Amino acid sequence: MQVTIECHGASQRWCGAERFDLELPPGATVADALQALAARHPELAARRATLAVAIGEDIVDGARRLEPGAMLALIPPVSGG
Amino acid sequence: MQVTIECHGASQRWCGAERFDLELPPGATVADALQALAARHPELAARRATLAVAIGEDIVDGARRLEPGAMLALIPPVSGG
Amino acid sequence: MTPSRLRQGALNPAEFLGSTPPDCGGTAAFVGTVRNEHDGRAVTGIRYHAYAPLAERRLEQVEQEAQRRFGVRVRVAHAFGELVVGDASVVVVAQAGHRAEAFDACRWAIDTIKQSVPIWKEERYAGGEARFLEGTPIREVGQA
Amino acid sequence: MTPSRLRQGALNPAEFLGSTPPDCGGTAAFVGTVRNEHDGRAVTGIRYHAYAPLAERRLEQVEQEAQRRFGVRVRVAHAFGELVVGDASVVVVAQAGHRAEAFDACRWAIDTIKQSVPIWKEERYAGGEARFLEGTPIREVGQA
Repeated sequence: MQVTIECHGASQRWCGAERFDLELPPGATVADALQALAARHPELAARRATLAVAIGEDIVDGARRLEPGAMLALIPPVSGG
Repeated sequence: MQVTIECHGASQRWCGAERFDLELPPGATVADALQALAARHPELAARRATLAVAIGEDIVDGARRLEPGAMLALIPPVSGG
Repeated sequence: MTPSRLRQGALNPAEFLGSTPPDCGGTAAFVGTVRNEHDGRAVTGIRYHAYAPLAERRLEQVEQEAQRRFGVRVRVAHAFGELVVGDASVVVVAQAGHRAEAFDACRWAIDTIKQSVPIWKEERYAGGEARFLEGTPIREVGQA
Repeated sequence: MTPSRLRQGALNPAEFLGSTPPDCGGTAAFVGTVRNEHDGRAVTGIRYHAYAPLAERRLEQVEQEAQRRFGVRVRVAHAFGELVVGDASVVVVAQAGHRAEAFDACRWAIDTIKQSVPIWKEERYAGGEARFLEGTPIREVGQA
């Protein structure tokens, strides 16, 4: 199945794009998606512990199972204000 | 000699006027002026410990000797803000 | 010429938030307004009395001492005369590099104004009565 | 309809100081502006990025949680997009009966915005370079 990754803040640099699609096996979780991204993007892998993922208005945890077509927003450490 | 008393805040109520002249012996001090006021105005006498006196831009202490025609501003506890 | 820090009638807080210097990252501001209630009584307005020569000087000293203590640019202003509920009676604006100093300086300045500036509140109540509030004996600006 | 709390371009702080409710005696405000310097480098501007769906919600939660904790009405707004030196990026206004709660709520709200709202600073430097700042891992609004 396919999901979309939306990269915010510095995660745009780590992944080299603001938005792209990611192919995952059916039944994959948020953690699986992060694992797949970390395997391709070493800068993201190094910062994985500080990275959150949002779907819509919610921060989701690694166990969340993904729907096909889901949009995952990568939320690196924030610096507003 | 004569000095002028300017009453601010609640001291207007204690003295029953906003401004009036006060007759003092030559060489009188700020403390003498307050003593004369306290003798006439019991409400002021009761609050004398919390009352300050200003001449122009300065708070003055009791030992300050008065010039004839001096203007003494009575400064009761303040409540700005 | 710097506008007076002691002004007749309600203040306009927006006037003090106009522009920030380029090295300012944080502005903390305080605006005091006339409330409709005090100690359970309905308040319709407050008349602020001031001893102007010393009040002006003390307000200026508050700005200078805040700058000295916190390294922060502070502007203060206080109203005198008749104010009604909702009117702004005092404004403090502290512009700093970072927010911690801005907050500290702003809070120090308003606390100091209340203790060191010869201004008095005469509250007006719904029934028509008026009363000077109890205050605090005046202190020097630098005095703890 | 309430205007959005997340807005494109510099904020106008005066907009948030318009009127105070009659039971408000103290308004504390904080305005964050773009500085011309950071870590010794000359800054020309900051591009603020936001993840809008969550940022809007979190800004609203900051207002609600401030009200719950401090009993104070708080309004917050944050800019996104390109800002230049001197532009206002964030505004917090806390209206309370008295100044202590107003300051506490205002300070809590700006501290919480910086930790809980998905917004990122991309600083632009005099030489033309740009860089995302290091931040802090995002937290829930209520989290200490």
